[in-house]
Parts: sequence; structure tokens; C-alpha cells
Amino acid sequence: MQASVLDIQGIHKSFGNNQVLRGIDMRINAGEVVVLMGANGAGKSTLVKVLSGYHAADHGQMQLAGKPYSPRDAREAIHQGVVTVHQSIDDGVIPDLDVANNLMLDRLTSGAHGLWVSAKKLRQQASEVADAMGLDIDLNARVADLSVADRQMISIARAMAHAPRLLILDEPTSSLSATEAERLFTVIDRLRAQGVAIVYISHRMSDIRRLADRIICLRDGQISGVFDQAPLDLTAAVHAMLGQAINNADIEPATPGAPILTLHNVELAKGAAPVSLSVGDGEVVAFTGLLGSGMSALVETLFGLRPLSSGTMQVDGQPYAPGNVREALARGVFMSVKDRATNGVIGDFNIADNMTLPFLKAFTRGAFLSARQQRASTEQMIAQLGIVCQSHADSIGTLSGGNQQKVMIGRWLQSPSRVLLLDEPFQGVDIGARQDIGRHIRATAKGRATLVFVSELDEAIEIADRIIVLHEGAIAGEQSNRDIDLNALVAQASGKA
Amino acid sequence: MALVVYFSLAASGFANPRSAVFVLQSVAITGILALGVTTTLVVGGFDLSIGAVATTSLMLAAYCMVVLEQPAYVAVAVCLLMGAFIGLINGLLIVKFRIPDLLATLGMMFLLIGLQRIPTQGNSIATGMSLADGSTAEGTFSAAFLWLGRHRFDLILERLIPVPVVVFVLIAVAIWLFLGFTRHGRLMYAIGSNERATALVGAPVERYKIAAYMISGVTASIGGILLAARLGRGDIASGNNLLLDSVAAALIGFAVLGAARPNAFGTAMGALFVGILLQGMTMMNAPYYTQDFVKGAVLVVALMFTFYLSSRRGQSGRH
Amino acid sequence: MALVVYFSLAASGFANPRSAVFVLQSVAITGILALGVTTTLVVGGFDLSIGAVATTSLMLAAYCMVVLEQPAYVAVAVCLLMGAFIGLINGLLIVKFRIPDLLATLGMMFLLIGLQRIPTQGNSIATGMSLADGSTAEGTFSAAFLWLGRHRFDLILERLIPVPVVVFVLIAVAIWLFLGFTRHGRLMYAIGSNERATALVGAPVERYKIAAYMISGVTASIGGILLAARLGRGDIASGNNLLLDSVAAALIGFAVLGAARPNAFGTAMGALFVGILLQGMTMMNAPYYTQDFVKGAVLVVALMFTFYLSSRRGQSGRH
Amino acid sequence: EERPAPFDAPEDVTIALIRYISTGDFFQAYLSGVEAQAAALGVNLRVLDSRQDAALQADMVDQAIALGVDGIIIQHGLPESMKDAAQRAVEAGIDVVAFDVEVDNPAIPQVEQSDYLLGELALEQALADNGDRFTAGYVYVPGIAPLDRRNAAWEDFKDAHPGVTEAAVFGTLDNPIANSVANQARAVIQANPMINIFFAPYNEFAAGVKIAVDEMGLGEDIAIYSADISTSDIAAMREPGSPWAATVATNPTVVGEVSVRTLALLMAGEAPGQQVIVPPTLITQDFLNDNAITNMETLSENMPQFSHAEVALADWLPLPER
Ligand SMILES: Nc1ncnc2c1ncn2[C@@H]1O[C@H](COP(=O)(O)OP(=O)(O)OP(=O)(O)O)[C@@H](O)[C@H]1O
Ligand SMILES: Nc1ncnc2c1ncn2[C@@H]1O[C@H](COP(=O)(O)OP(=O)(O)OP(=O)(O)O)[C@@H](O)[C@H]1O
Ligand SMILES: [Mg+2]
Ligand SMILES: [Mg+2]
Repeated sequence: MQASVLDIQGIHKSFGNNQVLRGIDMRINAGEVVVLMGANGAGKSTLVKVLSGYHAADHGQMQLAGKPYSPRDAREAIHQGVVTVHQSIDDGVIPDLDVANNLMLDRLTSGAHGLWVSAKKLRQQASEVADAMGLDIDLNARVADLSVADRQMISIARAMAHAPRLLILDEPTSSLSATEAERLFTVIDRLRAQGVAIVYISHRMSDIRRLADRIICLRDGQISGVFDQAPLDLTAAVHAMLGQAINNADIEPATPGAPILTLHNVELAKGAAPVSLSVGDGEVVAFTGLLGSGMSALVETLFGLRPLSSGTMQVDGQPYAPGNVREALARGVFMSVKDRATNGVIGDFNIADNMTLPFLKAFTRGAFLSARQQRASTEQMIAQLGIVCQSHADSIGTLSGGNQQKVMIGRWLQSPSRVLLLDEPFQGVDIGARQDIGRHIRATAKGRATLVFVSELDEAIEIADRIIVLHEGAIAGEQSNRDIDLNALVAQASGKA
Repeated sequence: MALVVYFSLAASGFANPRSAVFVLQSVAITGILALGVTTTLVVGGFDLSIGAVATTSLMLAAYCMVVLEQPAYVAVAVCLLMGAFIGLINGLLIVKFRIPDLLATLGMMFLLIGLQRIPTQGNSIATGMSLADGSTAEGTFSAAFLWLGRHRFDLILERLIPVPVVVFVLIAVAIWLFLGFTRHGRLMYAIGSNERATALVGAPVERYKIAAYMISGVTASIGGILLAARLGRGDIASGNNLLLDSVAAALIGFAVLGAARPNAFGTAMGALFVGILLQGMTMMNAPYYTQDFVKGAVLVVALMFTFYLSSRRGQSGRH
Repeated sequence: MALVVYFSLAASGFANPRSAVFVLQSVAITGILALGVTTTLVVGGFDLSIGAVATTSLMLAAYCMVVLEQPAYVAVAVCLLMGAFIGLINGLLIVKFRIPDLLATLGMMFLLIGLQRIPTQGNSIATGMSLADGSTAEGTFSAAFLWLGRHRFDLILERLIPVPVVVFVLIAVAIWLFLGFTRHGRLMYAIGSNERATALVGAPVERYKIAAYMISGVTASIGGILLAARLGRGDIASGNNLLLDSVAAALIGFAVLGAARPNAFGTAMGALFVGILLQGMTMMNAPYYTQDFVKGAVLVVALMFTFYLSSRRGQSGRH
Repeated sequence: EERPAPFDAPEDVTIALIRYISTGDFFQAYLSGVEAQAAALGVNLRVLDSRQDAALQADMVDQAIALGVDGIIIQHGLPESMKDAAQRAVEAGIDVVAFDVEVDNPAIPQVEQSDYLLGELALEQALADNGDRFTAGYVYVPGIAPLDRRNAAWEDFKDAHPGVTEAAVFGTLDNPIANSVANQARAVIQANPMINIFFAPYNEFAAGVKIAVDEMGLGEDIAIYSADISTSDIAAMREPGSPWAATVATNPTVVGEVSVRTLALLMAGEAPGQQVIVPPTLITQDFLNDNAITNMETLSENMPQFSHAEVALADWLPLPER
């Protein structure tokens, strides 16, 4: 039996009269990766925040390495060796500082660093931290100029740099591509070997399969299952977390109607083979690919965020070359953007206002907004997408990450579109909800072309009629979603096909 | 508010319609300016130039009528255009040149303070003043213009409600409805909270931001017009405290009703609050220097409660 | 800067060591205040109370010496303590009570403006003034205290560098080193950019924010002490202009060297820039109202270039 | 002795002082004069302070009317905004006196400290000390009524004395005024080394110029002539080697007393006259030194014409105690 690092008993936490954690007991051992599974809003992040000193528990005890542990803030937790990478990526980096400073931020907080910051020493130590994680980012770049994936990697690299006693990772891979995720896993393996206790939260089955020594399932703020017999029974774990089995409903690819969106010889990256494709009425097409595959380029060109470099596009047979977002919207091209915190969520608004934001005009009666109609529309979406909340008037900031994501998707499903673009729509969404949303999207697919951009193959398979793989700006493969050849897709994505 | 009750008891003659109107009248102009600032606060900006826009408008109105001998409606129109134009420039500096709002509007403030004095070499404008070419200015403030500052409508009592109060109330209601209940207002709040996300739902963010500064410029110029109409001359020294007092009103407005965000109703209440406080203290014969002290103390204490309590409530909040 | 060259040519007597020192002297006090504001800007805050802290310190120093007949070092110590204390209160209001910074420091500003007048019922403080109890104040500004405002150190020329300039330079260097090159400074920038993330890596965010306001309070009180030593009397003044000018200097500092963020070196340069401009214009006999105009115009144009260019460069930016 | 109505029952009499401006020693001293004289009469005093908000000041007149006061003193303000308000007060049957604001109303006596005379006396002293050939720096901010009136004296003086050259005009009301003016004055002296006289007709201006002159070590070569005085000005004028040669002032406390007495006469039905002028006094550095004067009180003791003005008097009218 390994040494116990963290013991918790009877942890309760509620926000107002919303009881989020209702008596959690668990024990985490040295050199073990414990995966916390739970539907969106189950209370995982709340538990993490209690462990890391961000929230205080209402009741319950915690012991760290046998000694009572009740951190009052992040500082105390870190001093006792509990290091956390939070779910919200923006909570992990300082946009106005450069990469080197971001990587070294936690060391700056300790007196051990000395008073004066030597730029040279800082850079040197930062590059050590970066190397340990296999990070290849210019240390002088301002973090504000980096992609979300890079930011995520920076906060992970910083947390993993010095073997803590307990490392908590809350959905660290939600914005990472497969290659980056694999680098993360290697480092996790190394830390595990060094005897670090690790709590890992993810909705990605592939992560869980790869890492878990033990799975603890959380449902409605209580532990609903613990799995530690190898091989881990994932199906049972999913059942425990959702309270029901999920049926891997096989997709019956629909026959596409008349083409709505066509691309002809569009160049996505310099020197790459031009892309031509067509998406028909009622069809759901998933695009997937690794970093630099040109997915962003495609999405941004389609939504008017990037000028069309060459070639032509058509919507409903009419030439389409949007110069900005508004022109795209005017043609019925909607997009749910990725990275909701920076690009989607209006933090000061409640759910209803967030949901109806693009279509406020439709909710205007006379000169004024009709709060009643906003509410009606929002409540309908909350029901359809299974958003876990107290009411439509909840502030968006109080929702769990996955539920915020559902609001972001719901936003664009309220009104019929011609082309619906969903860029990483499942960031942080649990498997059960993912399937519900997938079903909803497929059910309403008639009358529009739906393009889904995902970096996880699983997600593509769950939703699409057709899967297109991009590699370095060109189409590397295409399959109808029936009798999928997974190996071929993986090979095409990595350019080995 | 408890304040009203307290002063009613403490100072005889505090609680009557005339007294209420005095308070309204004394806060009308600051309040109008504060409403403009509120609009810029909503889009996440700030307008430091309002005080200067108001005094520029005051001087411009006087210049139009006294030196250029134009009728009232021309003076009013010119001032409103000027306000809109300054707002446009502020907006462009912020949106197109990416100058931080405080900085852009501070520069504009200095610029205007200088500019408004150049045509008259720093002198106040009054009928009969001598001009640079040796002649004297013959124009006058027309009765129609002075009406704007001095007429009082009958309501219950005869000649009770002065025009500036009516204008203040109208603007407050208009901005309250606009910000709170139209889609434009909602989008402006969205811009203030997450500009990028708002742009990605197709809102013309730059245009809204410019519009906010234009609204602020126009309201400030209205404030200036009313001030000119009340004073009956282009006095350069007036309007010194307009900026700070209206910023105070707008910021106090955050706290009203625990909204913790800029809102027109709160701003109007904030302005009133300060007005009642000062009026009450004046009636109680408090020396002028204690008024600043009490204003500050009440402000701090009131805000301590509001924000402390609201942060307890939504502990998690944005923080 | 081109400015220096221009004025040297245009106004004889502009370019010589004495003249340079005059410029430094005239910006020393604003500059010191601006450095404090810079510190609060770094942690993402803002301190509107500096002008009032400075004038309170001015009155307090005078009160200590003239009315309480204390020696210079006591007066200085009391003022510095007062500055630190006000900074502490500001910090606590912002950190513990979650009052927005603008609001908390605005309240403090009003409070202080009132407070500083209460002990003397709104009168200035000077030796020989009569006190409330009918006696006259017998204390004087001691020579040691006046030395702070008036002594000049020899450097190249005899009696060239006044004490306030030395203090300004020392504070500027200290704050520049502190913000730019110590871990505390780096964490303060981190707080300004993303407070929550900084807290989550274990930095004592609240303590740093309070410290920033305390630094600001202390620098403002130093400014006030130097002002008292220069004036040799406790003048009633609002300090509004001190506030605006030092905010201007701090904000112009953003643009210096294209840093686009608050920094002590930029602030010192910003203060100097404004000083050179005003000094040059006064020497050329420009009327005072053109000075504000030119100050505003130069500010706006300089910033247009800086920010427009820097936004071109890092186009991708945060936007 | 018998006092005329309504002062036979002074505790039932309320008068209001409606102020345009209050910050500063002058205004504070004025208020103390008003208070002292009101107390001597035994009437109630209500002070309404508009803090340089001319529009508010006009409202305050209405407010005073609504409060039912018996007499009003208007202290400073803008003629345009006060004219109508003052007329309303008169129509309401209230006795009104104006101090230093032209309300153009035959029913309202005007108490004045003659700013023109103030400027003129100071300039005459400059002439007496320096002859009629000198180069002057002039501190002026237009748009402020008393400064504008003092400016008229300066303009007339220049016309009358062609030997006087005006080398530079500057000035600012940026707070703290003395500090800002000192910065300007230094630049001016540097650019115009021939200046030997400063005309700074406002004590804050003079204090600023003095700081600049001291800092440049030119105390021997430059003389400052100003208007107004306060305790701290006395100290500044008496510093060894001080360039501040003379100032001309009316005692603000006396002006305050005169304002109340004028109102009292009016209320008692005795005609105080359309204009009540409080004469200014010349105060030179030598006089201060010779009499070892340290503050306003000792100045008053040594200069009877400064401590009391022989205007607006009546047998029944009690004067404040000295
Ligand atoms: N600050 C808060 N104020 C009010 N309610 C909150 C707050 N934070 C979380 N909640 C509520 O607590 C519940 C659990 O949220 P939590 O973030 O822990 O979920 P989660 O398991 O991490 O979900 P996800 O998988 O979507 O990240 C949700 O119902 C959420 O609305
Ligand atoms: N702003 C830009 N300027 C020039 N080239 C760019 C720019 N952004 C991307 N590229 C290039 O375009 C190609 C496609 O990049 P893109 O960002 O679309 O990748 P991606 O597959 O979307 O990656 P991810 O999914 O991780 O965001 C790459 O060769 C990249 O270097
Ligand atoms: Mg979560
Ligand atoms: Mg990309």
C-alpha cells in the first residue's frame, strides 16, 4: 500500500442554496493518477477549488500527508505542495508578460528567488522548464499574442516544473492537440514515477484510458463510483457518472441534399494544395487535423475573419467572400467559436443575455427588448441542451465550464442558419452531454450545411456524416461515417498516409 | 433614503417641493454630464473630456450669440454639433488609433481647455466686451436661449420646475431606456464586458464605441448650453468642478441598487444623492470645508457597505 | 527630443544648465506624484487621491511646525506616516471591501480635501496666525525644513541642483529599479495584467496591491512636504491640478519608448516632457491659454503615433 | 438706546450670506467679519455657499427667499446670473446688498473694495520707488472680475507712463497657485533678464513671483508690487532681502463688517447710499518692519485705517468688539 498524500472526509460546499458538493470522501496516494469523472456541473472543479484553497469547504476535513490541511488561499496550498492547473486557461497566464516570466511566475513569488530579477538567469531557468515539457515557444513572445493551446501548455509546464506533493490538472487537454497532449502524458508518467500524487480531470476517454490508475466518479456532488481494478471498466465508470449507460448510437449518414456551401481551390496555407469541397443541405461534416493543419485558416476564412487568399467560395450558389463577421452572418453563416472564455462568454451577463446576444434584433418589440421572449427562447435551449443551472437568470460565471460551452452552442441554434460552423464545440463538455448535443445538431441539420471542427477523432465520429482530415493546409483524407477506418484517419492526420 | 428624512427633521424647510426642486436644479447639469460618462463606462471606456466639452460649449454658445450675433437655435445647433464632433474624434482616437481611453480623453481635455480661450484671448464673453479689432460685441443672449436656463414650468406650485431639470430628467430616462432596454444598449454592455466576443457575434463594436463617446460629447454639450443659459454669459471660470462631480455621480451610480455596474438610473440617483447631501448640509449651516469631508465620508462608507455586501453575496463573482 | 532643440533656437537662454534645472525643478513635485500613480497603474489600479494627499501633507507639515511648534524631522515623519496610512486605507478599501479603485480613491480625495481644512477652519497656516483659542501661532518653518525646498547642491555650477530635484531623481530611480528589476515589481505587473492568475500561483496579491497604494500615498506626501518647503506656508489648495498634471505625466509615460504600459522611466520622461513644453512656451511669452492647448495637442499627436504604430507592429495583439 | 425696527428684536431677524466663492484666506476673513458684525447685532446668519457655481448661486437666492429670510448679502458672482435672482429677492420684499458683484439694481446698494483703486495705489508706489522708467513683468489671468478691474488700472498706468515697458504677461490659476506661478515666473525672468518690477495684483501671484525671485537669487534686483494681504504674506514681505516691496489691501474682515452694516441700515430704512466703498490701504515692507508687524491682528492695531472703515455707520449700530 502506497503512502496516502491526501485524505478528505465529508467535504460539503454550496453556493447559496445550490448544494454542489455533498459529502465527498477520498484518498489519493503517492505515485498514483486519480481521474475524476463527472458530468458537467457535477462539482469537479468546485472540489478542485476547495483542494487548492480557492474556496473554503463548508464542512469536512482534509489531511495532507497525515497533517490537517485547510488552505486559506492558493498561496498556502502551494506552500504545502499542492499545485493546480485550473480549468479556465485565463486563470493560468499573465497576458502582458512574456513567456519566460510566465514560466517562472511561481518562483518569483518565493523569497528563495532573491530580490533582484536577473533577466539572464530567468531566461535560462525558463528554458529549462520549457524543455522539460518539450515546449518550443519563443521565450520573449508576449503571452497575449499566443494561441490558447500555447497558453495552456505554459501553465501546465509551470505547474509540473517542480515535483509537487499533489498535482491537480482540471481538463488540461481541452485545448490541446493530440501531439501536445502526448507530451503532457509523458511528463505525467515521469512525475508519477517520482511519487507525485496526481488528480486528473478530463472528459476525453482517450486521456482517461491512457493515464488512469484509479477512477472516481462524481455525480451531483457525491461519489457515485470508484474503479481501481485493472483493467479499468470505463463503461461502468461512464454509467456511474451519468447514472445511465450511453448507447454508442451508430450514426446513419444522411444523404446530403443540394450543395449549400462549396469551396473551389481555396488555399489554406502558403504552398499547400488548394482545397475544394462541397457540403450539402442537411449534411454534417467534421474536419479534423493536428496543429498547423489549416483548420483555423479554414474556419476563419469561412466566417470572414481572414480574407480569402485565392480560389472561390459559394453559399447557395452565390459567390461568397465575407470581409467581416457581419457579412458572414448576413449570408446565414453562423459560427460558434472556440475558446469560449476569450471569444464567447460575456462575463457580466446572465444566461439569457448570453444566449440571445447575436439575435437581439429578433427579440426587439417596438424599440425595446422583450425580456419575456428572451427568457422563453433561453429556457427552451436550456431544456434541449440539458444545461445545468438554477434559472435562465443565473450569471454565466456561476455555470460550470461545460455548461458555459453549452450556452455558447445554444446561442447559434436558436435561429435557422444556412451554414453552421462549430469550432471545437465540445471543449469541456461531458460525454453524455456531447451525445445529446450531437443528436440535437443532427436532428436539426435539415436546411443547412453543418461544419464541425474538432481535434479529437472520437468527437468527429460521434457527430458527422462525413469526416475530412486536413494536413498542412490540404485535404489529406475523407471518409463517410460508416465503417470508419480509424487507423487510416490517424495516419492521414499525421501526414504518414 | 435615510438622508432625506434626516435632513427634513434637522433643517426646517428642507422637505417641501421647492426645496426638492432646488436639489434637482443644482444637480441637473452635473447629472447630465454624468449620464454621458455612464455611457462610456458601459462600453468599458472613460471620458475625461466632458468637463472641458461643457465649458467649450458654454463659450461657443456665448460666442455665437454675442460676437457672431446669431439667434439661439443656431447657437444650440452649433454646440450640439461640436459635442458630437468631439465625441467622434475621441472615439476615433480610441478605436482607430488604439490610444487608451483615459489618455485620449485627457489629451482632448487639455486641448479643449486651451482652445476655448483662444478666440477671446482668455476673456469671458459678455455683451459689450471689446473685440480684437477694437469694436465692441453687440450681440446678446436672446430671450429664447435664456429661457433654456431660467424658465420654470408650473407643476403644483407656480413656476416650479426649471427647464434644466426637465432636460435632465428627459435625458436620464432616455439613456436609461436606451442602455437598459434596447438591443443597442445590451450590445454596449456586452462590449464593455467582452469586446472580442461581442465582435464575434457580428456587432459593429467600433461603431458602438464611437457612438458612446458621441453620446457623451452631446450630453456634455447640452450641459454646457444649459449652463450658458443660466449664467447668461460665457464665463471661463465656470465648470471647474464639473468633471470631478459628474465622475463621482457616475461612479456612485455603480453602487445604487447593488448593480455594481454602470447604469443610468444609478447615475441619476448618484447625482441626486450628492445634491441632497450638499443641500442638506448647506441648510444646516455647515461650513464649506466640512461639506467636502462629509461628501467623502458618506461616499466611502456607503460604498463600503454596498460593495462589501455584494461581494459577500456573489462571493465567487468575477473575482 | 526635437522639442529641446526648437526652444533653444527660439528662446535665448533656454539651453543652459540652469534652465535645465529649472525645468527639472518645476516638474519635480508633479513627477514625484506621478511616480506614485504609476505604481498603482502597474497593479491595475488608479489613485485619484494623490493631489489631496499632497495638499494634506502640505497643511499637516505647516500645522506641525507652526501650530504645534514641532521640529522639522517630526513634521516630515508625521507627513510620511500620514501618506502611508492613507495609502493603507485606500488599499484596504479596494482589497477588502472590493470598492472599485477609482471610486475608493475619489471618496478619499473628497474626504481629505475637507479634512485638511478642518483644523484651521479653512484658513491657510502661517506664523503669527491667530488660533481658535485666541492666541497666536508662534512656531515657524524651521530652516532645516525650508532647506528641503530651497537648498541647492553644487554641481558644475555653484548652487545648481535644488533638493526637490535630487529627491525626484532618487525616487524615480528607486521606483524604476523596484518595478522593473525586482521580483516584487514583476509580480506587481503580473497582478495588473491578470490578478486572478497571479493569486493562483501563490502571490500575496492583496498585500502587493495595498503596498502599491501605500507607495503612492508616501510619494504624494513627499510631494506635499517639498511643496510646503518651497512655499514656506500652509496654503489652502485643492490639489486638483497636481492630480491632473501627474496623471498626464504617468499616462504619457505609457507611450515613452513604445512600452505601452506604465513604467517609472516613462513617467519621469513624461513629466519632463510636459515641463519642457511649458517652460519653453512661457519663455516665448505664449499666453497661458495656448499652453493648455499645445499641451493637449502635443499629447494627442504623440500618442497617436505611438499607439498607432505599436498596434501596427503587434497587430495580432490582444485584440 | 432705542434701536429701529426690526433690530429692536434682533433674535427674530435672519439674514443670509450667499457666497460665490469661499476657498482662500480672503473669503474666510470676509466671512469672519460678517459673522462678527451679525453677532454684534444679535441677528441670525445663514451662510449659503455655491462654491464657484454661478448657477447654483442664483438658485440659492431663491432658496433664501423660500426660507423667508429678512435680508440677503450677495458675495461675488456673475452679474448676468445674479441680476434676475437679485430682482426676485427685491420683489419678494427682502432687503439685498451686493458685495463686489454688479447687479445693476437701484434697490440694491453695492459694497465694493475698489479694485481699480487697489491697482492704482500699488502702481503709484512702484512709481515712487522706481521712477517712471522700468521694465515690468505682469501677472494676469483674464476673465476673473477683480483681476480684470485691476487690469484696467494697469492699462491706464501704461498709457500714462510711456517709460514703463511690459516685457511679459503671464499667470495661471492652477492649484496651488503660488507654486505654478513660481514655475512660470522663473521662465519669464530667464527669458527677460531686464525685468526689475513685477506687478502681481493678487497675493497668491505675488507669493509665487517671490519664490521664483528668491530661487534665482535676484532679491536685490527685483521688486514686487501686489494687492491683498494675509498673515503669511506679512511673513513673506518681512523676510530679509524680500523682493516684495508693497501691497495694497482692504481688510476683508472689515469688508465683511461693512457688508452687514450696510444691510442693517437698509433694513432699518436708513439709506446707506447706492455705493459703499471700503477704501484700500497701502502697506509697505518698511512699514511692516518698522512696526514689527507679524500678523493681521498686529497690522490692524498699527494701522487704524486698516482695522476699521468709517463707512455705513449709525449710532444705534453696535460694532464688533476689538
Ligand atoms: N461561483 C459559483 N457560484 C454559484 N454556483 C457555482 C459557482 N461555481 C460553480 N457553481 C455551480 O456548481 C456546480 C458545479 O460546478 P463545477 O464547476 O464544479 O462543475 P464541473 O464538475 O467542474 O463541471 P465541468 O465539467 O462542466 O467543468 C454547477 O452547478 C455550477 O453552476
Ligand atoms: N496569421 C498568420 N499569418 C501567416 N500564416 C499563418 C497565420 N496563421 C496561420 N498561418 C499558417 O497557416 C497554416 C495553417 O495554420 P492554422 O492556424 O490554420 O492551423 P490549425 O490547423 O488551425 O491549428 P490549430 O487547430 O492548432 O489552431 C500554417 O502553415 C500556419 O503557419
Ligand atoms: Mg469544471
Ligand atoms: Mg490554429
